[in-house]
Amino acid sequence: MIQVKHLSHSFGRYWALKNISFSLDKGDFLFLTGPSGAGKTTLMRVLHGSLAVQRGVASIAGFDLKNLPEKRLYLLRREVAIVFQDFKILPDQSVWDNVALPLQVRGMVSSQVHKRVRAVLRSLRLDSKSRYLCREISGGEQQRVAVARAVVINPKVLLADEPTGNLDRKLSLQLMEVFRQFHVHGTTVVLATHNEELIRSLPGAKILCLKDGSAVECSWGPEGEGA
Amino acid sequence: MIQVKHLSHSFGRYWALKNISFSLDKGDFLFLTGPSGAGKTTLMRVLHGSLAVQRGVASIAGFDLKNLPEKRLYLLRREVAIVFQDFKILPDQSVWDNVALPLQVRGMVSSQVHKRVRAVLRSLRLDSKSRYLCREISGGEQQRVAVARAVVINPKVLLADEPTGNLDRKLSLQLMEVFRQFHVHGTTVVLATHNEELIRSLPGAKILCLKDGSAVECSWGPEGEGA
Amino acid sequence: MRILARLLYLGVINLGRNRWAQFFTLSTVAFTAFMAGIFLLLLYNVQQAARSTQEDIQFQVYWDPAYPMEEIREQWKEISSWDIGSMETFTPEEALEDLAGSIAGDLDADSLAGDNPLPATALIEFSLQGQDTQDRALLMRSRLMELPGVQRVSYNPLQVDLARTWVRVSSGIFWPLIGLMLVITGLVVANTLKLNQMQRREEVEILALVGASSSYIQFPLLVSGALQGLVGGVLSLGLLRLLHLALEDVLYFPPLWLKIEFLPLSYILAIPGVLTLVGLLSSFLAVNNRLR
Amino acid sequence: MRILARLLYLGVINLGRNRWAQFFTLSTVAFTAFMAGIFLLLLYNVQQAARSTQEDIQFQVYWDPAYPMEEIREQWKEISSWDIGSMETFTPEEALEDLAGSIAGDLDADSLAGDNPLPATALIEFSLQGQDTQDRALLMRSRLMELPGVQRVSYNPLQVDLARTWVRVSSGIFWPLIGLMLVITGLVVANTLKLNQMQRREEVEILALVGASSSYIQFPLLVSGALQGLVGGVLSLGLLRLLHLALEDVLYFPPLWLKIEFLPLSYILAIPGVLTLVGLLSSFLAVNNRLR
Ligand SMILES: Nc1ncnc2c1ncn2[C@@H]1O[C@H](COP(=O)(O)OP(=O)(O)OP(=O)(O)O)[C@@H](O)[C@H]1O
Ligand SMILES: Nc1ncnc2c1ncn2[C@@H]1O[C@H](COP(=O)(O)OP(=O)(O)OP(=O)(O)O)[C@@H](O)[C@H]1O
Ligand SMILES: [Mg+2]
Ligand SMILES: [Mg+2]
Repeated sequence: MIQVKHLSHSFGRYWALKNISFSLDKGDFLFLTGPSGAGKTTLMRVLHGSLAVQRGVASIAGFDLKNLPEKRLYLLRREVAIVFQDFKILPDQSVWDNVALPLQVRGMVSSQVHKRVRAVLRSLRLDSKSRYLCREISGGEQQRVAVARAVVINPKVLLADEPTGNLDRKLSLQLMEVFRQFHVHGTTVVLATHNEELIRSLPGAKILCLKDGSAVECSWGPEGEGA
Repeated sequence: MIQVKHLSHSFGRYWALKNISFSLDKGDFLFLTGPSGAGKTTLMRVLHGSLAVQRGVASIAGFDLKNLPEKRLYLLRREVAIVFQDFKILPDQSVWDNVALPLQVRGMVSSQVHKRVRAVLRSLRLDSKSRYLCREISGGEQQRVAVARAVVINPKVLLADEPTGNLDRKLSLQLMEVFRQFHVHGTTVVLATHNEELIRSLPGAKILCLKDGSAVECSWGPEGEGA
Repeated sequence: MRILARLLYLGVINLGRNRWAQFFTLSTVAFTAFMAGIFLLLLYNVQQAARSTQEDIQFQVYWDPAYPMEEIREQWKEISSWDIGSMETFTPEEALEDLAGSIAGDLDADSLAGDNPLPATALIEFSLQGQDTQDRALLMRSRLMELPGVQRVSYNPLQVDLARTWVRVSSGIFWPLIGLMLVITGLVVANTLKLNQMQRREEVEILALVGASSSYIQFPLLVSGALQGLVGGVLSLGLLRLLHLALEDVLYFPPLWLKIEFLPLSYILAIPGVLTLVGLLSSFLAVNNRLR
Repeated sequence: MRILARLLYLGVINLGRNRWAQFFTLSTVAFTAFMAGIFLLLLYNVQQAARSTQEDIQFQVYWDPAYPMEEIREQWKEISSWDIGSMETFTPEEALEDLAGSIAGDLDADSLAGDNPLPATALIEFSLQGQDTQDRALLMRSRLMELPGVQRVSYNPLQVDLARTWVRVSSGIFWPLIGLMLVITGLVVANTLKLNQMQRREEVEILALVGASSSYIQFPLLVSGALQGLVGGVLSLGLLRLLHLALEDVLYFPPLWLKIEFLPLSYILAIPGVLTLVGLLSSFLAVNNRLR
């Protein structure tokens, strides 16, 4: 589902990713971890097609990222959903509208949209906030809106960049359970996090540790590395 | 340094804060915790003068928040610094410019500005990024810029809303050490966080647990509550 | 089909978002178009006036000062029954008064009255429209000359020359100026719309991130751009009409009798039409830039 | 003092941020001002032309067709040495040609040439400026009448009337239209600047959050608003001057000899001045709204 080989990425002279390789099958779960500035977000953005592949090879959900024309990028994004570290939700639209957006963009009929959005909002404990504008809700609520918008499309691949940074322990574990459900039902999940407890909560997952852009041994981890 | 009595705050019909009371002296350290949507950010914004006091009484650093005319609000903000949950840094300006901003606003001479900004950036491991634009740096780096901008003015009161959400464990503890230093040197610190490890790392601190806008017993905490 | 309807709908409700920016944009568009409209109205009326002058010829008829005034009045009555456009008559006294008035307001006309050197005159306007204009002009001239007591019949070379000049010049000024107006209006409107759409950068970016195709993103923006152009254009026409109503009669008194005409239908339709196109185009450019 | 310098500096470098928005704003301001400028130029020149017509009086002199042409030419030479504004002369042949041309291009003037009914004429313009205008006009008239062979001296009642009419009307149209232009330009410029400053909302908000006083926030915005108005005004003057250079001579040929004049210094200074004020004011309003 995801193949990355010898991937490197630089911003100007600064190399944010250096020679990263790994591969994931359908339904795999990968934790991406490492200190601040290690390159986790950069890797996510490459996988989502927001940053071009500069060196090496990467493919996701059957799309070759190196040779994907801009015009067809939206097809990739209908299969690969992402939770941004900075949410990237529309502050002046309601929670409901934000979550419904990816479905409407696909031309789904509104009764279907209704059903899906409702289910997702409930699973993330956002039902009571669905009419609020996104700038009116708390940081943790916004973060869950970002997650809801990603999972509502039932993606083949789910990329989640630090999705629990603003959540308390209980909500984090609930959210983890949501991701686990997708994983169990065949979605490939890549989750970038600093939260070691989260990583430990899913012993079967692969782990990729980054440091200064390179893949490294995970210093603390009891589990094995991603290959 | 901070007095809050019977403070309530509503957005429309929704009461985000209900009858909160506590008081802090110079150099006190308060952890604010509670589940997502409990009202932590709302309380912070009231203390920073961004939200008006609707019911009850609040004063901070000698300013009566209830009767502070808008024209004098900036005086309060020169004593009370805040780290926003969503950072509120200027994405199109450099790290350096963002951190220097509060000092320039005060009319400090540039040699002084230079010295202070440099020291703060170094203490937060941001020296190598000082020329980067804020939209070019990682989430954790942005969060530290927000912290740097708050502490650079050596505030009497430091409000920090979830300042470690995007930081790894090591950086979180380092940051906690920065806050502890300020606390030791007489700054009153209010820190909103979901991170229990952080709270345990400073046993002498007061703790205020919120839930649905009310102060509650801390369900897990070994320490006492703030009064 | 459902998607198309939805996109149209999005284009319309987009206008309801960020009302202030929308308001400022719309009023800028409307006022700029209004200004261009005033210009158009002005040029159009000058053009009209020149064209009608060009088609008329004026004969100035001078009677012998010694010829009895009663007879002259009889002749005036007769002439006015001829196939002419209009006639303005001056008795010697009227002419003197006029002269005195034109030289200075307080000239004592009475001191000259006894010995008035001015003749009776008539200014006859004669339309040159139709087929046999040349013959009719010459015929008219000789008929006037043959009236007893008429000393001279002069015509208006300078005025005719002016009109001809205007026509010669107007093709060199009228259309270029209108073109310039159009370009400026287009630039202003396009700029304003772009400034407005810059505020939607975030939205456009997020739409692309959640998998919207570029046509899904562009279409509503095009619709709102076109709508803004259209509404701005219609508003400007309304303003222009108000101005016209206020000014219509301001030149309608002797000796001008000039009614300011409103723009013809083709212009009226062209204003919102052009603005709609400009709106479409500028949105298109703005969005296209954004996506890259 | 150091703060003031810094604030001025900030106002200037603000213009360098978000270059595209700045560019669109500036060109909108410049083009709108340009359009208003064209309008002003037009009205100003019409006003000038009317004023000069009003101050001149034209005498049309008719010679006896039987009087020898050589003598008439002598008189023409003499008259042109008098204290008059200008003189245009027509021999009977020229007059006939002119008439033929004005009626239709292809009229056979030769067929009339043998029996030319037209007299020799001269059109004399005479300035009415100065103190003793009335006496001079009367004197001129009698001097012309006394020339041997002169049959009639007519004057231009209609034209004088037109000029007087224009002056009467222009106070009712000229200044109101200029006022309207000013208002529209002001609104457009203010709107555009506001649209531009909306993009800085975030920055303003953050400045307030880190303890900037309202004057610290407002001053640079005022400075950039004023600068934008000023630069836009100067640019529009440049455009206007280019247009003027292109059009200056377009009416400068017989019989008009009309040079389009550029705006006088006071107008030239007023355009950027007013725009600067508008920039200041709109920034002031925009910022004041923001802070509340
Ligand atoms: N657009 C950019 N231009 C220049 N440098 C960039 C840009 N984006 C990221 N970087 C740099 O690349 C490095 C990796 O950034 P990245 O966002 O991938 O880190 P991260 O692992 O997500 O960190 P965090 O945990 O703090 O979010 C950082 O040092 C950052 O400063
Ligand atoms: N401007 C607003 N309008 C309406 N409701 C609001 C507004 N701001 C906050 N709220 C609501 O008030 C409640 C408290 O919000 P607040 O941001 O204080 O929570 P929090 O404790 O900071 O949560 P988190 O840990 O998720 O950041 C939330 O339910 C939120 O939806
Ligand atoms: Mg990151
Ligand atoms: Mg919060």
